[in-house]
Amino acid sequence: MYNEIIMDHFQNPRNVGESSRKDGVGQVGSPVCGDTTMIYLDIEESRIQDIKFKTLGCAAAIASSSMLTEMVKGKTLEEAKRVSTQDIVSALGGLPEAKVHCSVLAGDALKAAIEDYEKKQNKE
Amino acid sequence: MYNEIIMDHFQNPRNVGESSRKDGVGQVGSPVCGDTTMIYLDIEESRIQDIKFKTLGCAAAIASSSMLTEMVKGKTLEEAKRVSTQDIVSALGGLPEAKVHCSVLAGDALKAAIEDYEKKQNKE
Amino acid sequence: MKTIYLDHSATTPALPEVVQTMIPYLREQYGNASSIYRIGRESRKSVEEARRQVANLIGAEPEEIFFTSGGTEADNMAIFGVVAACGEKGKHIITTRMEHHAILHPCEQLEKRGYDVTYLNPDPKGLLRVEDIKKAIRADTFLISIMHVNNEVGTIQPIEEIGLIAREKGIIFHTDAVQSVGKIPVDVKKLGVDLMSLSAHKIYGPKGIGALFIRRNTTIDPFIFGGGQERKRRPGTENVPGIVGFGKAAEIAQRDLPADMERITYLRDKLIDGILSSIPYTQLNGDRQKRIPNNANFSFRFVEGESLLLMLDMKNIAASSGSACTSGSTDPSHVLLAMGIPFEIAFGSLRFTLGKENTEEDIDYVLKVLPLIVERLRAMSPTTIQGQNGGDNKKEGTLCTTR
Amino acid sequence: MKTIYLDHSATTPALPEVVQTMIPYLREQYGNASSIYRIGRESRKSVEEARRQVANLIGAEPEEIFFTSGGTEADNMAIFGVVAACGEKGKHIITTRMEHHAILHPCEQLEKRGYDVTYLNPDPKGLLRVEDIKKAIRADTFLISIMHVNNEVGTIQPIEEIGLIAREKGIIFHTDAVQSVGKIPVDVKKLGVDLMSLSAHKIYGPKGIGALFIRRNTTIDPFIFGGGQERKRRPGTENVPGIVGFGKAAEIAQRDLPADMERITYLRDKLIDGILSSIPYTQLNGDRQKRIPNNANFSFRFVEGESLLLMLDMKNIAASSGSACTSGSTDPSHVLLAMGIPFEIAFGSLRFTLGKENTEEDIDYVLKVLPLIVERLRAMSPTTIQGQNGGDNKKEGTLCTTR
Ligand SMILES: Cc1ncc(COP(=O)(O)O)c(C=O)c1O
Ligand SMILES: Cc1ncc(COP(=O)(O)O)c(C=O)c1O
Repeated sequence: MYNEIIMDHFQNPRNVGESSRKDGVGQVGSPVCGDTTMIYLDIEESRIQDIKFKTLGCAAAIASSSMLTEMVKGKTLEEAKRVSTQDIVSALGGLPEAKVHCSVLAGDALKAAIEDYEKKQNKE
Repeated sequence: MYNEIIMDHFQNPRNVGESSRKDGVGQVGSPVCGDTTMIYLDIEESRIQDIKFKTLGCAAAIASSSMLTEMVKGKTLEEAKRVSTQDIVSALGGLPEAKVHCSVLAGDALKAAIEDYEKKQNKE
Repeated sequence: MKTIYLDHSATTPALPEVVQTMIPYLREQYGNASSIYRIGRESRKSVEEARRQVANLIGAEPEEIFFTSGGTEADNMAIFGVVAACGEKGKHIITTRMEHHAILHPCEQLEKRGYDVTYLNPDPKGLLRVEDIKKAIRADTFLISIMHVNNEVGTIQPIEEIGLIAREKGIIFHTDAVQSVGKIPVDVKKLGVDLMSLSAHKIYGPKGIGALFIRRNTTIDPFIFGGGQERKRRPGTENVPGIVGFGKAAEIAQRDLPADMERITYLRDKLIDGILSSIPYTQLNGDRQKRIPNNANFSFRFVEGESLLLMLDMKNIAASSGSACTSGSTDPSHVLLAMGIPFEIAFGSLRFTLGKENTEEDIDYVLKVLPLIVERLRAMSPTTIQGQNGGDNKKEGTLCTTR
Repeated sequence: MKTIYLDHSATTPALPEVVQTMIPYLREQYGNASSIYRIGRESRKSVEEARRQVANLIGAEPEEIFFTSGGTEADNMAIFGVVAACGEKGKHIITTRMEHHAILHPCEQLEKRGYDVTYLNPDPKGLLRVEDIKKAIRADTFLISIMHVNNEVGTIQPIEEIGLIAREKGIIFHTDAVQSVGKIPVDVKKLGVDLMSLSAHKIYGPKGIGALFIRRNTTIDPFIFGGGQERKRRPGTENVPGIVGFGKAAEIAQRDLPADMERITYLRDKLIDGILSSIPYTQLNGDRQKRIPNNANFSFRFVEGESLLLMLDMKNIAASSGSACTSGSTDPSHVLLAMGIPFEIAFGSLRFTLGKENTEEDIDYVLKVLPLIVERLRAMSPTTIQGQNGGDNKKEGTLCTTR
């Protein structure tokens, strides 16, 4: 059902937890499947210095979050925004069709976290 | 499907062929299954001295004919007329439901043969 | 390492005696049971012996047993067969929201064809209220289909009481007994049902074979049409190895029932007590008393079922979340939702269904491994509350608010 | 004494490799193919491998194969599934009078529901005329179902030509290939069919498993409703042992086809020539050329089929008269009657269908035994003619006049 990359990220998820500064925090829940993902960002000079996640969801949701954090860590916010669901699915080596929607959450939570950060910046 | 009595009468049918005098001959065909039975009687003083049969039909039809000939040989015509399909089926130890109609032929052919004999008697 | 199999409601390993019984019919005794030559007659004899064995298990007559390809077909045959035979006299059917999809989906089809279907909800313990049935019956109700035991929470429904009502009203009564047969005593006469679905692979028999019990004189048409097999009610060359395997499994189920019930109940209770006492924010789903001996269904808050399953799998424990056929999806079980269990609790549910091969060591192992897995997943979860693993602190935490 | 089995169109013995492939799935590898844990995933993998093997045998894609409980279910699924999906657009179906009952009886049901069904007759050689199809097509024809090979006389129908016509007119085209697959090359693309029924036990696979090929984008609804198995088109816990056995049988059928065809044709021709030359008043039913390699169907005048079968059985020869499922009855085959063969000739028909295990000695034995049996029965028959066993004297005798 799941390939080895996904099972590896599910069993040994990278960057689980909360980042130290939480400059940006995004949480999204999927109305389809009930999964929830939270992304915590530490940002320095428009660059993602640290990223952490928490996910309540299936293996696909957890692995997608884990993969995403690896993909965007160290990237600028602009670069990070360009990472699509398709990029995550490809990096995971593909997902069963019924599970693709579970990988959407990670990207959405990242976008929400970046927005949260940018909103806070604008306020300052 | 068939019990041992039936299989014995099918494999070793008694009284197959034609009797020597053919005092009465009866032939009936079943419109249901296409079977045909012919009974040949030699009658002496209203008693069945010899009886022979020929049957084109399934094992049940052949065994029924064979059994019938054994049952009525030596009987008076009046006694023979009283032998019913049920008597034949019982003597055979029972028939599958779908096959009961095949045993009707034997009795009918016997009745036709007796009628044939009686008709000839009346003519004389 | 060997699998600790705790998903016996999904399927069971065929018993060695069952497999031994089947093997000759796969090869040497291959005769078509409808053929009249010797090897055909031998197959026929074995099929009829199996029919007797299956009938015995449920207190039926052999002539009332019709072999099908499994529980799903038996359910479809019952529903569509009754509708074909009496669907002109009535237009209303009563069933429940906790039925297997093999009942629910045929009923949905019938709604499209203009039939009215009442889907009753079970109570929060997973039990149907007999009064609800009484209230639902209309003048044009012609069929009631209520499962005997629910496949997810293992609750035993009041079939006998419903049977009395159905009989009084002259309504045809079907029960899906796929999950009760072989686990608790089942007697069609006592239960008062007209139709009953069975599946062999749930009682240590082979997959791909089942049966529909049809009480004599029940008004029902065939569902599949073809040759004359199964007295024209279910045509198709008889699956002789499957049928003889089913027969053997039925015979063994009957023989072993009392001993199995006692032993498996003990193990199951140990599992329930152990989990409830060692993992906080956990509930047992389904009535604790009116349930089959082998079922334990839990909800763990702040985790998701499939993740739990996969983590257990990595520890060689096979369990299920929701029904077997949908365990690939993360939709929470329709049964738990019908019981009124909130989505976010149903979401983290896990079903253990014990069986003949399970030992006390298996249970001890699960009790050792599962708390760590739940803890690990909860640590990853954004919706857990502070201190939830402390054991004492059981107040509600913030839940996912975005749904 | 061992049985000389000459009824391979009724069923076949599963091959040793097939049984070997199945056995592990009966016991150790019992996982539910829809479960996500390891033993479930292993079952899934084997099921998909089997799907590939079956697809390969008929030139289909694996995604176009849907496992069923046998040929009968596949036929019902095809007919009722297409009607459910497109029965509102049209009301006319074309089929033939020589179809298996698994097609004829569903069609009769549809007539009761208001559909028009045209039943075409084959010609006296058991072959359908393509012009008859052309003529029968109406503006509201939405389904054509024509068997690829007839199960009684073994004739090969002009499916490819019919496929072209159906495609041109946009009519869904189903073929029952239960008797062709594994006996002659079968390619769904070449034949141009949208739906094709298969049955494993006719190709040395297990009983109780079959498949329906559904060409991608064919408009068809499910026939059985329930869980999500077979991509929701055929729910029910997968019969994993049956499916892997079917897969193996398909693989072997493909591998052995050319050699089997040659060897079996030789034996069959020897049987035909031997019988026709040694038993007078005998005819071969069905076209001699356009017929599958293993079929020899005869009519012996002045005898009845069941008696012949039982006499052969006593000599340890297993054959058939009429189709397997009705061989308990003495009704002559509906296929022979549809071909225009008179009742009293069809009445004495006998089908030999050869297979892998048959040897030249088997044929020699039949050729030794059968003439004596026919002679014995004819001697008992009231409708034979004087001198009919003389060989030369072949003029007609008096026939049973009471019908
Ligand atoms: C209650 C119930 N009904 C019906 C079925 C369907 O049985 P099968 O998978 O044998 O078709 C199942 C099992 O999947 C079940 O648990
Ligand atoms: C042409 C044909 N179609 C369908 C069937 C039915 O197949 P099964 O007996 O596997 O259901 C058969 C065999 O009995 C057949 O010969």
